[in-house]
Amino acid sequence: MAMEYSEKVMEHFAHPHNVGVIEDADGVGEVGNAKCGDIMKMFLKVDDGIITDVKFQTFGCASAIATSSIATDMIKGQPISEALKLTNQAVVEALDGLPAVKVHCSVLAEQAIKAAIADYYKRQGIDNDLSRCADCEGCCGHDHGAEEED
Amino acid sequence: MAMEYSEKVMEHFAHPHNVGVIEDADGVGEVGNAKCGDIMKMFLKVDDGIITDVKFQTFGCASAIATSSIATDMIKGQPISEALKLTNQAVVEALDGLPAVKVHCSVLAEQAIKAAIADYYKRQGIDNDLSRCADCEGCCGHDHGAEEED
Amino acid sequence: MFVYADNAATTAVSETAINAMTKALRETYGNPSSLHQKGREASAALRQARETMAKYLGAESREIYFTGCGTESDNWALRYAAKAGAAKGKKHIISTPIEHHAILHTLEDLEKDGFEVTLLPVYDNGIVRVEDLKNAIREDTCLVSVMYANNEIGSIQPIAEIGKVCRERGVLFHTDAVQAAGHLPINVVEQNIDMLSLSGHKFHAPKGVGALYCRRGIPIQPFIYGGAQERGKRAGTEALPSIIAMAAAFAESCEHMEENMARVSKMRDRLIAGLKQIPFSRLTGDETNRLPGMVSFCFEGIEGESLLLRLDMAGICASSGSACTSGSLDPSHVLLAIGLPHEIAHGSLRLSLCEYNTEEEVDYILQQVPQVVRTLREMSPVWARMMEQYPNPYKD
Amino acid sequence: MFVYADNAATTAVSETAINAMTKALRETYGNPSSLHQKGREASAALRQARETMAKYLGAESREIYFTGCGTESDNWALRYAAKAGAAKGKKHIISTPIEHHAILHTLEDLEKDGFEVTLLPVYDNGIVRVEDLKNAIREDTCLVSVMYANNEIGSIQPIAEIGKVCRERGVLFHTDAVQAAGHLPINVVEQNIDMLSLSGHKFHAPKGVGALYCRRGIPIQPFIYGGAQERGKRAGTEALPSIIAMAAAFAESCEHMEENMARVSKMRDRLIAGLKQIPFSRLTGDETNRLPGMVSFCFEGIEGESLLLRLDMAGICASSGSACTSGSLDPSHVLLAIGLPHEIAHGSLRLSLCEYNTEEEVDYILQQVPQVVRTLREMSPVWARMMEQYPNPYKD
Ligand SMILES: Cc1ncc(COP(=O)(O)O)c(C=O)c1O
Ligand SMILES: Cc1ncc(COP(=O)(O)O)c(C=O)c1O
Repeated sequence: MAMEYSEKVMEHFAHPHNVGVIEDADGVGEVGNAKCGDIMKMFLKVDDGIITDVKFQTFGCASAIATSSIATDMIKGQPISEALKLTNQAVVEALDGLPAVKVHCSVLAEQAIKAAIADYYKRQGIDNDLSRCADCEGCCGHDHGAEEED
Repeated sequence: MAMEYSEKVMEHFAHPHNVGVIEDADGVGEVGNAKCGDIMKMFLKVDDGIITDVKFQTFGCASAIATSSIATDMIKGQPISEALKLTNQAVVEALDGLPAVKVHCSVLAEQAIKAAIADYYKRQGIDNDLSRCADCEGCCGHDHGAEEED
Repeated sequence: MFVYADNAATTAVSETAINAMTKALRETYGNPSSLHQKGREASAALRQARETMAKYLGAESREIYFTGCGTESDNWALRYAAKAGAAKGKKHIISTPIEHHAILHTLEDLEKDGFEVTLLPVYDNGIVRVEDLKNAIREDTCLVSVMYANNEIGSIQPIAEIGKVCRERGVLFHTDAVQAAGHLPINVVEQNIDMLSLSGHKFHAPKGVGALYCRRGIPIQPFIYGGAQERGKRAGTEALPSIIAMAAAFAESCEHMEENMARVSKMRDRLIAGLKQIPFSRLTGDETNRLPGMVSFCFEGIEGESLLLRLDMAGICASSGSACTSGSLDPSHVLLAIGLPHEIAHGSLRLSLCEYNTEEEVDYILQQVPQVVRTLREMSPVWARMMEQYPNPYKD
Repeated sequence: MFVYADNAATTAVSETAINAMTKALRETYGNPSSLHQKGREASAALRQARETMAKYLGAESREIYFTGCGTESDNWALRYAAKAGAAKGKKHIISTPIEHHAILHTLEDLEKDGFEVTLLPVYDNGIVRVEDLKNAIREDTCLVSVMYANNEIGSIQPIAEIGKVCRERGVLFHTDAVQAAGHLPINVVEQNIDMLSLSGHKFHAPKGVGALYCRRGIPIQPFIYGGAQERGKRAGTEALPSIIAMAAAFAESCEHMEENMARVSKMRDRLIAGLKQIPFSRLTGDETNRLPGMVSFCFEGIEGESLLLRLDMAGICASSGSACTSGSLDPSHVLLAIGLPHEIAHGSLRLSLCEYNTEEEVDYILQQVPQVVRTLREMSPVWARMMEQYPNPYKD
């Protein structure tokens, strides 16, 4: 049976927000790998603990692109502490749901944000334990943590 | 798949010739049994070695009735010696063919005629070896010869 | 006059089904597995059809698997249950001797693989007794398969009671509801049915599509392997136009079931009453506990095929035994199982009505059958012999 | 503009097929097993359909068995061959890694029953070499199953040569011709084919009907048990309306095969030439030895599903890999088998044309695909990384 995407997913897929690169990003995170068919890369601009800008590049299916789009929307203008609270469930809900086989995309989005924030912390010399994700659902069983290092 | 009867079969089935009983028959033969779903009974009137009249009663499918009808047509007015030459193949041909599963009906017709002639011979006190049929295809593997005794 | 009275063999396709199908053929031609617009349309139509089927069975959508015919559903259910049983060392199956060949021949094949099959007695009314079932269930029984209603004599089995016993004893219960679906009320939950087979063409859908209901929680395994269709359980591109037509026909049949049952069983009863007047005739199957449209008789002294073909010449489409077994020379296994001797079983006639039949057609049948029976008897040596013992009813 | 370019997934039903079917639904509703007039009409129509199928395959009528779908045909052929092989102690089967899942998943299940399966290499053009087959055949080989043409990359196998080798070595040869039937010439005698599967919906017949050709003399055993339909080999009331429609569609496709092949492969070649202009694109499958309508590409740096859905938004129905495997996250087994790395296999696009497509549609596709590929690449980190190594073709 064909997977059914919500209108929200298709809207974000057709016209994704925040696509692109921030050349002088304060934090960059990339998760997934091409072998699995999904890579998300997030670029953050942080000012005084607030995410002032965020952009993404995504290689992947419609839901990967849509989750990148909505997840970046959801953290833009938010304090890092809030962004860290963003769960994949929240992303799924914001998209009015995702097909079961595509839920992993929302996990990737959550992880991409965390990886980017981890990178930001690292550049700031702040200790953190974000670079390993406990509940990663990486599609191929690859070592996800390793790939989060840009 | 439905069995296909020729027009000739259907014609003889719809309007069978020589149906009935000859009360003062010179020979009567019956073959088949009700368990098999086919019984043919033939009545002969013989005059000077010529079959002057023949009638039949048949319990059975359309092809049993049609073969009885045409077989009786084929021997009526014939000398016994000719009637004895009637093969089931000739009956099948005269009907423009029979479905494979129904060929046994034509064998029954041949045997019914032979049984009636055997009965005629017996009544005449003439020795014969017709009461057992070598190539009987009786449907249930019953002892056919026995049943040919009226 | 032309009368189609062979609805147990197959039914005419309803206008509703034809229209649904033609629309699907023209518009919903996509592959439900495809992601694009045409695929999504197809997938939505498939989902809707599944919901419809589920609704009228009292099932959940995900419990419905579409198949190619009732026979495939039967084969699948039995093969799966056998495989699952064998894995647990349970190789005993209970069924009845009046099942359709789709069941019986599969059981025979399973016997070759070491399964033991118990066929419950069905007595002269063609109905199993729950007591017999209780006694037959063993530690190693993996499946009970009892048909909902018989296709030759129409007798209806006590499905809910059988289901209850099976559930209590932890045995899988499958019912072949091919003759019942669309004609008798079905509720898989209330009736404790684990698996149920149905076939579209018995309720005015086109031939070539069926379904298997399999209760959630039963880890059914595929019978046909391949793509991920039907949640990975039944591979093969879905027969979408036929499925859509089947759902439409099933909804229509179920929505009008009560009135159809009333109208059809009234015709049936009039036909039965009339045909009983024929001397040396007997109704086969249960007097009252029978399919609404099923009129099944044996007429002594004559043979079924010639009866059937004479009726056909008079414009009446009927059947003798099951259409599927025609071409075989043995009388129906069902009639033998209810204790009829071969001679009598050979003289069987099945007239199966549906809501498309009319009272005028019943009149016509009632006029034709006695005549044809008489004509055939008059050329029958069996009848002649009977008449040596009994007074000839036609002689006055 | 709306363009249906997913004909390898399924085809639109032809007017000829729809008309044949609608007529059958209204008129030929009898059960071919029934003896009466309606049954005989149905039986005659069935016979005619069988003759039509046989004629265009170079087979005899009695060698054609109707099934519910191509998948059922595949399952049946393999299960039968395996059973027959096992009975002789032969439990080795040869196939290819690019077969449809109907074959591969059945083979996997057979492996559980102790069968050994050798998958021949298909090289980067997706075509087996007869030498490899010769070397792979063993004393205990009971079956060779090689598809006629592949459903993802369109490559055509040397069927006649394979058939010849199998015949010489006394090994049963089955071919899954689901993609070939109606599109490529088939002659089962000249090509030494023992068994052949086809499916109606790939050549403008409705979904839900297929056929298995099985050479006379091969004592094929049933896969589905029940009534005596299909000469006792495939039980279940025949899907008559679909069968009639399939025969009509098959006749139509075969009668126009030459002109269709010419016209469709011309469009295909123009499409291939145009899409090759896209940087970092590669045609998959053989350059020339491919299905007339099959255009299959990989575009580096992007993922197939989003490509597909973007094209869908532009009105183009296409596919990525096989429709049947969508919903899975793995890239197509076919693309991996011809040696493409996962990353590249993910970026696959299949456009499959038929005679209903037009040159204008080709123009439209040629205009849309490069744009969509570019848009997706512009948001792809994989592409961005590639562009660190290569000059960016879009930057000028
Ligand atoms: C090569 C091949 N074999 C088998 C099949 C299965 O056919 P169906 O889906 O009609 O069962 C398909 C199509 O899906 C196919 O392309
Ligand atoms: C009781 C019963 N079971 C199974 C079947 C088989 O259904 P189908 O012929 O649609 O496969 C039939 C009808 O033929 C039937 O009457």
